[in-house]
Amino acid sequence: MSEEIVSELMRAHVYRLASTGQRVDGRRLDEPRKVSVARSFVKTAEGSARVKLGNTDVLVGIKMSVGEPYPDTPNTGVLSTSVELIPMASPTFEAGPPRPDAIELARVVDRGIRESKMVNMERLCITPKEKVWILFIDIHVLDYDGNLFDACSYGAVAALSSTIAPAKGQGLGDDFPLPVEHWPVSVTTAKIKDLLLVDPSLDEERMADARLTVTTDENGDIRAMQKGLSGSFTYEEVKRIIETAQRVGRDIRPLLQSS
Amino acid sequence: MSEEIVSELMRAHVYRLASTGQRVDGRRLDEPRKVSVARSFVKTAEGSARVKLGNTDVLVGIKMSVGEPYPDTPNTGVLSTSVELIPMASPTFEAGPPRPDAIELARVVDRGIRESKMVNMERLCITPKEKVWILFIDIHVLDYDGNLFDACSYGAVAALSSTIAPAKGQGLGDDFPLPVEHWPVSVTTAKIKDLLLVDPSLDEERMADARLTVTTDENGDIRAMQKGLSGSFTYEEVKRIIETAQRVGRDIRPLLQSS
Amino acid sequence: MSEEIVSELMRAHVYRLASTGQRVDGRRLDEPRKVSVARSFVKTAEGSARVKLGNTDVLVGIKMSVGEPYPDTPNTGVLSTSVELIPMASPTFEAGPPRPDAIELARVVDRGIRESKMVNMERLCITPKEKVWILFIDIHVLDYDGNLFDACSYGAVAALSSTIAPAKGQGLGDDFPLPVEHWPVSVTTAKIKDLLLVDPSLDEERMADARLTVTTDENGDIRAMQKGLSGSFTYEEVKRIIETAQRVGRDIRPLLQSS
Amino acid sequence: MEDIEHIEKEMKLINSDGRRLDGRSFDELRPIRIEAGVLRRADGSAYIEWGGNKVLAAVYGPREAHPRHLQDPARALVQCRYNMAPFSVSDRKRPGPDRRSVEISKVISEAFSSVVFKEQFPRTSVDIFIEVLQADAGTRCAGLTAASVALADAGVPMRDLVTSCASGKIDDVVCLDLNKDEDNFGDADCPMAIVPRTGDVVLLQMDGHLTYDEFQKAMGLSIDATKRIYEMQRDALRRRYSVTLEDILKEAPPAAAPVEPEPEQPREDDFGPEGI
Amino acid sequence: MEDIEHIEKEMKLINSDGRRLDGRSFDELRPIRIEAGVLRRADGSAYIEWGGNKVLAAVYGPREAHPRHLQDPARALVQCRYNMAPFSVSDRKRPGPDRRSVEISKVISEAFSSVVFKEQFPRTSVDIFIEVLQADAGTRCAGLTAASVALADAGVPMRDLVTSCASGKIDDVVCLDLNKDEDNFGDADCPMAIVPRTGDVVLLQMDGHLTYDEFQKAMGLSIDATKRIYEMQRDALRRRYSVTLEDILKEAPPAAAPVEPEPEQPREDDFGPEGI
Amino acid sequence: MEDIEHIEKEMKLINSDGRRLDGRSFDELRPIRIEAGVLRRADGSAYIEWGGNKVLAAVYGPREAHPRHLQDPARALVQCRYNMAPFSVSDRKRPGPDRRSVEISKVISEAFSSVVFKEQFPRTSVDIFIEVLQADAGTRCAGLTAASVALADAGVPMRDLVTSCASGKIDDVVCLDLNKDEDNFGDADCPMAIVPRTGDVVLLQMDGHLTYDEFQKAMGLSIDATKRIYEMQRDALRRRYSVTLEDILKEAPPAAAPVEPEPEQPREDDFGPEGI
Repeated sequence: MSEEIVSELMRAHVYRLASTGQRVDGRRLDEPRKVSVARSFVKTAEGSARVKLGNTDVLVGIKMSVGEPYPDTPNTGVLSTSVELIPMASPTFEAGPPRPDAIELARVVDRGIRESKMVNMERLCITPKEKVWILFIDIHVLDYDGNLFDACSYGAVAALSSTIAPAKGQGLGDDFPLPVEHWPVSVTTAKIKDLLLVDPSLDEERMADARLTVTTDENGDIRAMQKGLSGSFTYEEVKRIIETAQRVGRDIRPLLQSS
Repeated sequence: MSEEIVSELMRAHVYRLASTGQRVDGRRLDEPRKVSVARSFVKTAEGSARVKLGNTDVLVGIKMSVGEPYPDTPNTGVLSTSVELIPMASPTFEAGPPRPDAIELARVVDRGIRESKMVNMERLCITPKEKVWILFIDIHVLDYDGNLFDACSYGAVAALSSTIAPAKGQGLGDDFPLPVEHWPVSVTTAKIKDLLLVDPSLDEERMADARLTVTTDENGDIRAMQKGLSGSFTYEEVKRIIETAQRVGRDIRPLLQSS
Repeated sequence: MSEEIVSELMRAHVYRLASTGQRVDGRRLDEPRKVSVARSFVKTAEGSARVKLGNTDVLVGIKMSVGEPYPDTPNTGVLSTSVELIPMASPTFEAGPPRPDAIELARVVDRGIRESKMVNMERLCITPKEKVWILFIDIHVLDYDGNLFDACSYGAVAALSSTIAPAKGQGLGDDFPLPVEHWPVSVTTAKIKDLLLVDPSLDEERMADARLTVTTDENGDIRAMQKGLSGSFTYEEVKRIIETAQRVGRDIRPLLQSS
Repeated sequence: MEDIEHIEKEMKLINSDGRRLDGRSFDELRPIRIEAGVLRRADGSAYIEWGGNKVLAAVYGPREAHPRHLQDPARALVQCRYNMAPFSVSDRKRPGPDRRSVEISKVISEAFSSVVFKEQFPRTSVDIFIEVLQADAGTRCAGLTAASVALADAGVPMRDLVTSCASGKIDDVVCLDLNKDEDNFGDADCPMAIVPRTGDVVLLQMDGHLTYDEFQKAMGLSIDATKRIYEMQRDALRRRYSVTLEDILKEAPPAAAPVEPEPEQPREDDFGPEGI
Repeated sequence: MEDIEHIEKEMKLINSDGRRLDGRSFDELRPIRIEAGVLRRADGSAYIEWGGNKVLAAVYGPREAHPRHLQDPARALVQCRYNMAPFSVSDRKRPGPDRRSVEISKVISEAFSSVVFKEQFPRTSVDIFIEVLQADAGTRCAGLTAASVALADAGVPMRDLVTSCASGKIDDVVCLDLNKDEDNFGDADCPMAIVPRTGDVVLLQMDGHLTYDEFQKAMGLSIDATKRIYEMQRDALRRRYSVTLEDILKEAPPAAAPVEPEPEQPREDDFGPEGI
Repeated sequence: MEDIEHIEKEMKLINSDGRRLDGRSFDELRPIRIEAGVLRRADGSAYIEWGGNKVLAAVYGPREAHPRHLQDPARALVQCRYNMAPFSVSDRKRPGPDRRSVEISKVISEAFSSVVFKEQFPRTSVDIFIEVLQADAGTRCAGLTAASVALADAGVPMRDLVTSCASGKIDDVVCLDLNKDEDNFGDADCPMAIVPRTGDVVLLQMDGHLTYDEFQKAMGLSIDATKRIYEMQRDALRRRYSVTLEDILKEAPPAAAPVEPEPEQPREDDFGPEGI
């Protein structure tokens, strides 16, 4: 628990450094950490990707099965996103049902994918009102060093883009790659006092006042946003954060697309 | 918690007053509080009623859907009653799965309705053994100032009597009002030492030794009873309580029937 | 809780006695307690048995119903084993969902029956891929005086061997006894320092370093094993324990078979 | 299942000669057999067979209440857990408490709360466990009656035993102690529990349809029956404790001196095919 | 259900004259009615009707936080529980929190955390309960707006009220305050909450598809609307407290002096068929 | 699914030349690769690929045990949580522990309890986490073997590493280290874990059908294999710690001096498409 108390001294140090445009790990304020993507890590999954964002490490597996559509969307496949914050990844994570943190995380990742229409879910309808593909995105956080929103989102996007639907095993014709049509990229910014830091590390995240995640697509359009933590943003800050998210998103997108 | 400790002084005061036939709020010992009923408060429900019994305030919504009957009652609709003691209503209520108090409450309200045959459940059979109407009585306690047994029961009766079955939306002919045939009224009496107080307020309830709920129908016949708390009644007391419940029930019934 | 702390003195006493080949209750080291079996104790069950192993007392009921087979075993009935360590049986048992102890116990009993092919589960297939008999083994521990592994296993075997499948009530021809083909017997040995004690009593179990359960069939073949507790065995000890389990199993088997 | 409709319509629960389907008259109890002291680990226990019901009751305590924040600094908690074994009913019951069990546990806890001398044991709990092994209607009455004997067997100081019985209405006749068919197809059921020495009603529930007059008839039958059942409870304790308890039960148990079983009394270690 | 496909394709949400299906223009709020102090047990409460939404909010605290290990020795916890009644939506919602409710509870808790003077009440919790009784899109904004009034009614010291509103996009037009059909068949929804006096954004979520330009239009509409809603919040408090609070709200509430309702103020004990 | 019946009947798991379907002989292990120190937050970690299994193990502690009432004043608790990722098996596994995982967690906890010097760390817990990322039979052996390396990587003082392997019977032949098809269609499986230096058996389970003679053959194969796996465990630690640990592992680790990783040792921050 004491690990969770970041001393005011540390906070002052990070802030003083940041006011001169620097960060503890040498990045600029608007610079994300290095992103590494390894696809098809798990053979038992229909698609998978392991993503490192700095030292944050997540593994995402996609499973597909055939089931019923929701009554109000009879012509579209079903998407289900879960995040498990397994206790392996951090001394502060505990086993048990997902806590509000994990639920928010899963729902924000899910919205980025769903609202950007990344996967054409209508093409995952098999028989309207009766049979559709169900897509499970399971996100396993292995090592937590800050900014799970982006790491999990990158993992999900990369895993989906490597997914082959197992149609043959279901007697539904040939296996086919998921119909991916858009490329959402999530970029999270933390606010410490009056400074904005892109892709906060664990230490930065712990001392942040507020957080804003912005997911943009390949046109720079906004597909999802989520503000978090108990601080606030000015409207001007919100606009600056969106502009940064558009720019950083453009840099990261190719890393998720390349196979 | 200290709120829950009613001082012996208060108990002595209430008892002394009651031994002269009076109560703190000016009622006679066998006099219930004022009952107010507002029907059709909630448009998203098939029926609803908001009932105030003194300052106790409950909202009851009825939802109907089509489902399978229980195998041992293939010709009757299904009735399901839940009570949520939401933490809004009292500092002593907590979020979470229903505790024994809420379960007992829901089951006693349910028995009053079920055993009085208030709603003719056989007329809610659509196709024997296959399709029947399922009636959900959801009781939301908004403000708790004593005697939930009666407040919840009045709310359920009033809500049911305002319910229109959404048959048309299910392709089952015209919408129709629920077939209401009887009018159960629950009357709860608390015992403090050797005195019997009808419709106990919160303070009276807290210092009560025993409680007896008696539900009678429009003929004065008994349809359900439930004794509670760790004290006891003499048989003579039980009989007096039933007689009072019959009389008070006659007074309250019209309030629940009027629409 | 203090009840759970067995004094080192007691441990020293039991060990000293055992090094001369004796036990507190007069048994030899390789001698199980008396086994009593009462069949068909519960009329509401398809089969049942109450077994006492010394003062350990368990009641096992078998219920059968018709359901779907697992997709990967379309031609075999389904077996489901649960153990409830009800708080009646010991001051250390608590109400609530099964704890790891109860889960391990149920799984080890289940493996002994399943792996020995005691019941021919293929003969419990009604229509391949569609309808099979489901066999519920519910083990109720009534009085806990040590070695539940063997007591529960004996109860399950005896109850199964008295079970009559209620085919007639399901319109599936005449009732029939379960097709029992093998007779697994579980024998558990506890290790205290370097000594091995068969069928440990509660006091012996509390001070044991390690535990090994070996289930053998009527040919002396091994059908299931489970090592427990935080101590270890040498390979030589494992072999001695198996040989004892074969011998003791031969003595106990007739008690489970007789009806 | 095919014939339920038929049964519902045709079921005659009382013959032309006034006998019930199991041959009993309207005021006749099913056979009852009570045995005290049947478990070794529990501080007190009892087994009851009541018609087709087989119920086991056990008592632990007074013992330190857990978790601590539940402790009452002024008195003992009296807590009952009523539970049905999965195999005790015709359709297997999933393990764990359902809503019905939670309610029954609550009303039985309250019934015993009024007779246990709780003030003698602050911060403790008296835990009562009732396990229904085979059910045939009236399990709460059978369980309560057995638990009462188990409390005495555990030496928990009480004002008196509690005795329980139900009456109901079938084919418009008020009858004592309904069995399962009578409960399923009858018109009303009214379980109660009483402190026999004082007549105090400590449990009372009712569902169905009774006129006030019928209710009084039902209570009359039940009160009468509890006298007979009370004797059976005392007999069970007498058989277990030979002399001692009999003497004690003639008087009210002295509040400060819990009943102690004779330590030399051997417990039964075996049982016949019907016994427990 | 038969016609959903049809609806999805054909649904025109904006008429040729630029009016929405319920007759509103693109920058028009649904009717809003707020009432403060509607519950007796809660320390503060408010009821809001906002279009077809009916939402009740209550506040308890600052009170000792439970369980103890959650207490923060330096400040109060601000905890919100957003809940939908089972009958508040067209298909009955099972009781208990679903994942959506958990997320909404979290973001509302965070929104209020930035305005409550938490440091004045270490080891306590301020508990906010929002109950959606009837839902018609925008329940989180309605709940937040009502909870803000309930906090003031409870006398919890705050920097300012929080005011919430959403804008979205339907038929490619950026519109204020979507109703249920517009939310279901529209293209984007963007709920926000703001501290009106400072313009600080304390809640911001968005899903759908907005260009950066459209986002700024939506925020413009919402910010404008919060000014009107803020007045309604203040009116509700004025109606409840006549003079006192009105004076106070002209200034920032002094940090150390929680707003106290006038003790003589009678509460409404009754209501009409529409009211609460 | 159509052909399962067929498979069950026809599946030949051993060829006429004595080779298994994946080409191995009866006493041959699948390929094993172990890497130590692969996670940053955990105090110790290891990754293992064993045939088609991919398993990650992490260790935290000794750290203060939570909740407090579980603390043992005389020694550390050794607690393992074995978990399968939802995507690690062909049919998606629902998140959260099933009964199988609970049992495996228990027997692995017990296996490590006998080698960790628990008395040195009263009131603490040593928490071992095993995550199966891709499963192909033998996951508990792989997990235990990796966890052993993670414990050493965390510097937890132990009598020795624990090494695990299974043998079984397929087509009536006793074979080492069954893969998934062999496990599904074989006749017996017998996982064990051993302390290589002393030969102490700390985990032993078996299901299926083995004569006593076959059991001894299986144990012989497993014991022999653990010697080879033990070397791979030591190699993984040697690669991570160059010299230090190698020297230490030649001797028993001195009880009071936990193994410390060299602080300057950089951790891998990247990986190839196959690695972790």
